[in-house]
Amino acid sequence: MIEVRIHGRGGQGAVIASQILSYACFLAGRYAQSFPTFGAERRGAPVAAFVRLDDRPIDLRSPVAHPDCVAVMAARLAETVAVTAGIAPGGLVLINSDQPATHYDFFEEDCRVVTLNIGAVALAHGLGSVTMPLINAPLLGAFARLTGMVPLERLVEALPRFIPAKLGANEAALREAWAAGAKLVR
Amino acid sequence: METLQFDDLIAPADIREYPVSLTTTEANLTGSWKFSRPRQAKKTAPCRDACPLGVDIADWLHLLVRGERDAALHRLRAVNPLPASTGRVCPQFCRRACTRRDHDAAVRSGALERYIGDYGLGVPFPVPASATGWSVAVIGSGPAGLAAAASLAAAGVAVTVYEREAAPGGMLRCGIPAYRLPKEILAREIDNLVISLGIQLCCNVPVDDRMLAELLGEHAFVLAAPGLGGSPLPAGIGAGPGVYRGLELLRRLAAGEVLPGDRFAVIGGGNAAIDAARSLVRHGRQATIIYRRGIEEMPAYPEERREALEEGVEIRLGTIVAAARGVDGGRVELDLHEALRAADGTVSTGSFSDRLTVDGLVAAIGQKASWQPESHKRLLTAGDFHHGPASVAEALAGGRRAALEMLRRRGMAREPAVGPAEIAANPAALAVLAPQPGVDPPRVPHRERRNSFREVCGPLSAEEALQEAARCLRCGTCTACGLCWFFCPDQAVVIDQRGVEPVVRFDYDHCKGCGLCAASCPRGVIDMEEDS
Amino acid sequence: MTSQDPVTPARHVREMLLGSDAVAHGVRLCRPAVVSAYPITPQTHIIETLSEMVDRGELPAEFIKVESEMSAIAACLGAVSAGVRAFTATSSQGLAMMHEILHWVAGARLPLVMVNANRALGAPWNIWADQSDSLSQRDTGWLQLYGETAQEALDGVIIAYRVTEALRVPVMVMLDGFIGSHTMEPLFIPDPGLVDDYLPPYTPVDYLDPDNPLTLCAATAPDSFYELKKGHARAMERAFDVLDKTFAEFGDRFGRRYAAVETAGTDDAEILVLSTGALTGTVRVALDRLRRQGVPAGLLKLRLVRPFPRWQLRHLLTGRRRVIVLNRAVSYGAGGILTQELRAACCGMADAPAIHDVIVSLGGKEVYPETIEEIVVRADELSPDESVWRP
Amino acid sequence: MLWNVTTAEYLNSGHMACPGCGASLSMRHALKVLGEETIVVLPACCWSIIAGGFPTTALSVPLLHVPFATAAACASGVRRALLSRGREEVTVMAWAGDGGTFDIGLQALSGAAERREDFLYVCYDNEAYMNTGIQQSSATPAGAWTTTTPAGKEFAYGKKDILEILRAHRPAYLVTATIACPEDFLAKFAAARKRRGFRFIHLLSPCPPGWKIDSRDSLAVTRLAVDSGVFPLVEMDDGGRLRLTCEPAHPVPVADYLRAQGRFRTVRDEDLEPLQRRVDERLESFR
Repeated sequence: MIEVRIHGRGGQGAVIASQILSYACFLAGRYAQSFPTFGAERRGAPVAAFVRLDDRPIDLRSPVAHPDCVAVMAARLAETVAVTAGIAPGGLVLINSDQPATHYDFFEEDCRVVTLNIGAVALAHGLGSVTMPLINAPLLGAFARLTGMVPLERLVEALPRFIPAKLGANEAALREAWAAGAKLVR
Repeated sequence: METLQFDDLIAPADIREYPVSLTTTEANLTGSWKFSRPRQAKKTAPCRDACPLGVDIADWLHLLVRGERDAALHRLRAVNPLPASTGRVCPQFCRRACTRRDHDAAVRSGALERYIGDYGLGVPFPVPASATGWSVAVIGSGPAGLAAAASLAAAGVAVTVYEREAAPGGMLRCGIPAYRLPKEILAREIDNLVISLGIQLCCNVPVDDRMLAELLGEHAFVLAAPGLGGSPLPAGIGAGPGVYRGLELLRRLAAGEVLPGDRFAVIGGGNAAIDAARSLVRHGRQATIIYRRGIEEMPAYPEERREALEEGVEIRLGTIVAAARGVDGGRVELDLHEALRAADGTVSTGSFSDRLTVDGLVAAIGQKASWQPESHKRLLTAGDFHHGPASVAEALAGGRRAALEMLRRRGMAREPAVGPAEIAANPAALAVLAPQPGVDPPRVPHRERRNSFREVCGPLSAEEALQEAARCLRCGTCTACGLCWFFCPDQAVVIDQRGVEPVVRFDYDHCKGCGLCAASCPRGVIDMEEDS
Repeated sequence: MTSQDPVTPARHVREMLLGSDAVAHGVRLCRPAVVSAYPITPQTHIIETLSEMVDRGELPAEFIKVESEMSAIAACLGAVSAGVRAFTATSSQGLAMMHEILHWVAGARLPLVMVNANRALGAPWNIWADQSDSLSQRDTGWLQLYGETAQEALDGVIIAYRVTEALRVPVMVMLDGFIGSHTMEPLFIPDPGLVDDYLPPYTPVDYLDPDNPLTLCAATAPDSFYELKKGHARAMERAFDVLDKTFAEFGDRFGRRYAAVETAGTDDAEILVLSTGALTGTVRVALDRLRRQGVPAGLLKLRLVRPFPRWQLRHLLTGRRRVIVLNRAVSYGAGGILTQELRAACCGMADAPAIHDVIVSLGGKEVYPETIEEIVVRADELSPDESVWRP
Repeated sequence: MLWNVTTAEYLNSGHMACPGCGASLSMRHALKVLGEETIVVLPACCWSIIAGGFPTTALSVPLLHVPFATAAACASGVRRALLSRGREEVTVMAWAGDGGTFDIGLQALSGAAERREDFLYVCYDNEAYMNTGIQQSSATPAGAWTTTTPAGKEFAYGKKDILEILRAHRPAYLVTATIACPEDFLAKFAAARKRRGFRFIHLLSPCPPGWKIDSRDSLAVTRLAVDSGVFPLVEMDDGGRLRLTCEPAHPVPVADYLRAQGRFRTVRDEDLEPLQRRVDERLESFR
């Protein structure tokens, strides 16, 4: 089973991102589950969402305490929220950041940090604004490539159900980030 | 689904395992809750009770509404032989008692009586079935005499009426001005009466004591209904030039006599005073009525009073003529004093208030009998002669009563003329009915009235008459109007209309005795009595 | 010990849905004529999705957007009384507000289905999973079905209509707030034709019809009232049988088999863990790990709480050493509500196991497999006479 | 027949209303106008008892007893069910007392009015909780004795203006009526029957025990309420204004109405003048 945690801010779409990812896994013929940290939604406040992926039906419903991979949708969150808490040894942390990965050497956990300026990818495709780039699609593109959870085409297929607007731009951003992710794979 | 067991009252098939009710509550005999129960009663209408003649007004109006005009006429004339006349001049005690009075307007029984009476001018009275073989002499052809004559003649009695004047009618002819009762109408009505009933009418025949003795010899009974003599003069006023008695004045004016002078004072508050004043106005004179009490206390009919004021008659209230003196030029000088009212309502002469000089002074303050025959067991009396000055209705009633007494004495007992003892009255119940003020007969405008003896009040059209007659509630009689049924919260009222008259039946098994049926019956025919 | 891996029968659509949306699809397939609801977290997705279905014409129902939960259930009361299939959904405070009407609907013996997204009751405010809301309503006369997964929520709605219309006892279908309602997972959406065959159009009996007038729920004297309540109680007893048959028929037609009490790994288990709702999935994981460590533990998953399947439970408990009851609702001063229920069911049982009362979670407090494992492993140290609250 | 009232009865004898009850009489005639294609929804109120104990019923039209606060919501459900069954011609009538309307049922009432639910809501207002033994409701008028206002309801409070509350919802039909003024009553029910949308009829309904009057005077006293202007017969016009449908036929002072009832026994003479002024002003506003 692969367990994923996505950190974001209220309104950024962490929950949608978790749903797209799990749905793409479902389309790929696997068992998946996504759920948010539950609570009242407040714009800007830190939120988290989870995805579980397995080849068998998933019974477990507790919050993801030991993620295999973590996605961080806002660079600042990596400094204020314990994004690596409980991460499996050597687990992947993708941070939407214009800083190099070494910037995050302060993480105490044993993990592999990867940074990518996903916001810039989103803005380059006209998704959102400088104050709130809509980074769901490119984030998932990079994250899926880095984790190998789901093939690119399933992710593209999953997109329209959740992001019906600006589909072309989202798909293009997703593919660009996927390609960028490929370069980051060590 | 299995059925459950309940009372044997309910068919088991109606019982479910869940709360479904299919059985009517009629099985609950809620009638056992009541303390009192309604009953239907036949009662006398208040108008009939108020009518000295006891005319069952609702009865003949109902016939009229049903389109049975002849039946209505005969039903009415069986009690009142002069409806065309009384319809014009009767004070209508009935209207004052009418249940509708405060709701919208009392039923215009007078106008309707006149309507049916006018129709009856050309309809003969039914010929009596058979002659009795005995006879009656009636002295006086006023309303009392004619009522007695009509009742007797209708029963087959041979009647001869003696009238001292040249024409019949008594007070109806000489006491009531033509603008209220045209002479021609009166004449036609009496003609129809005496001719169709075969009454012998002898005019210009005054009856004295000697003749009375003869009449007693010839007839089974004699009825003395000669009316009264002239009005007395008030204290402090002597006879003299320019001083008239009310009736005498009316008679002279009616005969076309032109009285000297412009300004007249009339003492009194009754109809005679009003009649005198209004007749004077019609002769181009100024008339001032001087009355010792307030306007509401005047015995004259309110309508007459109002019309008099409209026509320009002046009324001085609370005033007493303490003295009258003849002065130069045949004029009369009056000392007017304030009337002092005692706590008991009596009036005495107070301080001087004014002096008035008039060309004529009319005393219209009551009449006195001018003949005192010796009593005899077959001599009966009626009318004003019997009871003093009163209304035409009371005179008619007296005449009729005397006739019935004669018939009774000869073994021809007649059913009583009055209805059941209880009087129906529940005007409060009318509140649910929309007011329906009805039609007033046309009236001559007062400017035109002032110079004419033309009849002031016009007739109702046939349509108006039907409409107005339909307003009669028929108090005391169930008409199946349905209000009791409507207002019963327990559906315990059933109106059975199969018989001649509707019968209200009560479902005492369900009637809770609330009394809303009784409270809502405008005819007052439902009473609540203790439930036993 | 995993939950069913549904075999894919023909005429199903495999989908990935939120638990709430699964409920909405279940409702859509049952074709209620009237839906009435008031929004409350975490039930809102259900009525939002139903609103969209109505707007799009996928669900040709009258949707009454009322001003309170009391009116939501009251509108259903009216609709069902007037002879149609109706639906409502709520949660927590909303369910509590409905309390009076829940009694009325049940006492009227109206066939009605509602879904409750289990959530804590205040004060203080808390919007997370907790069964205090529905378990507080267990004496209202409704049949109560609890589900573990989105699939069970969807299937539960369909089964509930069959049961309620057969018994004239209303059915409350529970899914956990957030854990159940907001989790997206794969499931099968049955083909509408298949559901139509299983659940034919509603044929009302004894309803408000001017052609056959009758009065419903009139004031009732003590004797009659007693009889009616006896009838209601009997219907609840019949519910076991009706539910078994309904589950069986559902299994035959749809390929998913359910039971009032479902078990896993119980054959040789000395220790049983009793759980309800979405928590059960996490319990399965914990028990799997324990069994691999040689701990003889098995799962009892309670789907039916009213009527309480006491005879099945007694049978399943026979010969066991201990049973640990995981509660997400407390009766203060008496312990976990399900524990009391189970103790009452076992009363007088000769060889009853020790019954351990554990208050495992309230107001959404997270439960990890490790939590369960620890409770089971340390059960020997626990006194059956005390309620255990996790540290 | 009188006022063209049908002889068909939809209220059975043997119902459990007190003698002279305005609510039972009102129901009888309301149903005569509305006819057999009517479904009645009834929350807790006197009528819960009047309607007869299980398994009997006082109505020969369908009747649903519902909890106190839910008349308007249940009626909404019944109406929607009828819509889906294609029985739009059936009239749904919620029939509630003042407690179920002015107080506990107000929220559901407001909700149904806001949704423009297509049914007729009738409040038979007897101005207190009569079914439970005469306790004050917000419909109880100033000065009235109840068991919970032993000295008379405070003049500072008075009666809640339900008409204004309903008027603010702009219902399809809004009138007052009383069976004591039958022609107006019948006409308004007939009009309400023809309308579509949310309709509200406020009935003043006499309660002989609660008003402390003789049962046979119940309608006469109620007419005094109309004639004194205490209960004006009004109708909302197209512009949303309330207008008199009947001028008081025989105007009387408010004192006449109050003094006819035992429940106003504690009202002092000096209280009458401000009361009269308030009534006059309100009446004038409807002209």
